[in-house]
Amino acid sequence: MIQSAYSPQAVEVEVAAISAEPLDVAGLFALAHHPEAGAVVLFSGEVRNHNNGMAVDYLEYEAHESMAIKMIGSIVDDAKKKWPLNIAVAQHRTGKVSVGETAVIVITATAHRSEAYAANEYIIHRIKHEAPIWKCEYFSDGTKLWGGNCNC
Amino acid sequence: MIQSAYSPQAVEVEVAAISAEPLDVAGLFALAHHPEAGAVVLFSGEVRNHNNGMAVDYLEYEAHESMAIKMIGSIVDDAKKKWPLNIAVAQHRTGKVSVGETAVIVITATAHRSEAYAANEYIIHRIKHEAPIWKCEYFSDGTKLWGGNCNC
Amino acid sequence: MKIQVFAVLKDYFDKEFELGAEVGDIASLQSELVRLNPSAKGILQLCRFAVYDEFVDNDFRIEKNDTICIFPPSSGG
Amino acid sequence: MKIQVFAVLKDYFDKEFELGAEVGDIASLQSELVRLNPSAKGILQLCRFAVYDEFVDNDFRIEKNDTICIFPPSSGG
Repeated sequence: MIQSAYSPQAVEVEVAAISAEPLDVAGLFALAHHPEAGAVVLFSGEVRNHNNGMAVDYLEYEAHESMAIKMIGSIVDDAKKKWPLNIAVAQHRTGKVSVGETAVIVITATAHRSEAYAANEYIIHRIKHEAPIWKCEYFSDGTKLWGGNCNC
Repeated sequence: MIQSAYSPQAVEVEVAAISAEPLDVAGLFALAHHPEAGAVVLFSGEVRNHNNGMAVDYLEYEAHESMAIKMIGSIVDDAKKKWPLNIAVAQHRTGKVSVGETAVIVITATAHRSEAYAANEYIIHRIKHEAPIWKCEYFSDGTKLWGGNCNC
Repeated sequence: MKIQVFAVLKDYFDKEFELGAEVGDIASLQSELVRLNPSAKGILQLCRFAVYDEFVDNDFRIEKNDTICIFPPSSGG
Repeated sequence: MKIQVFAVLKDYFDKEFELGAEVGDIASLQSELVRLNPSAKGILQLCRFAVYDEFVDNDFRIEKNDTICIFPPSSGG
């Protein structure tokens, strides 16, 4: 699961960037440790029960999978060039996701916490704005809505 | 475990601010969900294997427990006043903590992720600088060192 | 050529279809799709196009056997 | 009065001890502790003092039965 990588202090944690199964947040967190990283930041983007005043039943995420995997990988690589990260992983769910479930997770680990926070926020911001992944909200009144702005 | 609190959208998650047992990161994360919170940020401060070029065997944390609990509670409350957090919890370990183990954890959940990151960083910064908790580093060469600067 | 559309575009076109008309580049493809379904004009102006997993510009030359993916603005998370 | 010291101060004093000398405020307590162990002077200048779980200033009046906690600069995490 862990291989050596281009940076002496970085490890490559092999995580599929897209998953049709529920994301294993605790399992991913367990992978994201490094003896030189004193700070681990984990972001979990979760499905809310309301959006714009409408009650949400569930979401469905659709991705262009091969491009989404490539783009998330390259966003994570860009973050590793900007900050001295020991570990950086990101995973986005596809398919039906219920209220309270995790739709996307980003974990960054590094020696100093300010860099772990900054890199984490950078990765999720770019994934949300650039990766070919779309959400469709299914509301309690039976209507649905594709896309729209980010929920968080 | 969950009680209503002063803010309509906040829930009070009852977590001991100081724990002599290993922190249950996955268990705390499982508590920190809220149907209105689309963004959950978790910070884990972990013991590194080196500090200032010295190989670290383990740390020991000592706290003035009653004051540390009061101060962490008041720091978390201050964060809830500054940001519209649905959930904010913090827990600090005491006693012997091995390399790679979590010494301190902060979880914030809110509707918008920028506020979850900012509140999380605010809470850990103040805990590290204000709470009466001290670390003693035990190095592989048999020496020890109290205090010093933050490790992350 | 084959067309694949995603997300809200599936409310306007089949998810995947063969385009019979000869279109030379992305700009002409866009015009042809608006001709097929005029109500898609607004959303099509916001879309990105990709061929072989790479984004392409409006002047990208389409080959006969290419598959063109059309992406509405994304907003994952 | 009872004194409790924390962290690195335990290298200079017992973790907990009774102070026989009469000291009226925190400033005099600090002087008395330096007199007992001159090598602690540097660290004592950086310390915070607390009574009944509240931080107190140098001019805080100490009562006979108070317990005074002495905190070196903290750096948890």
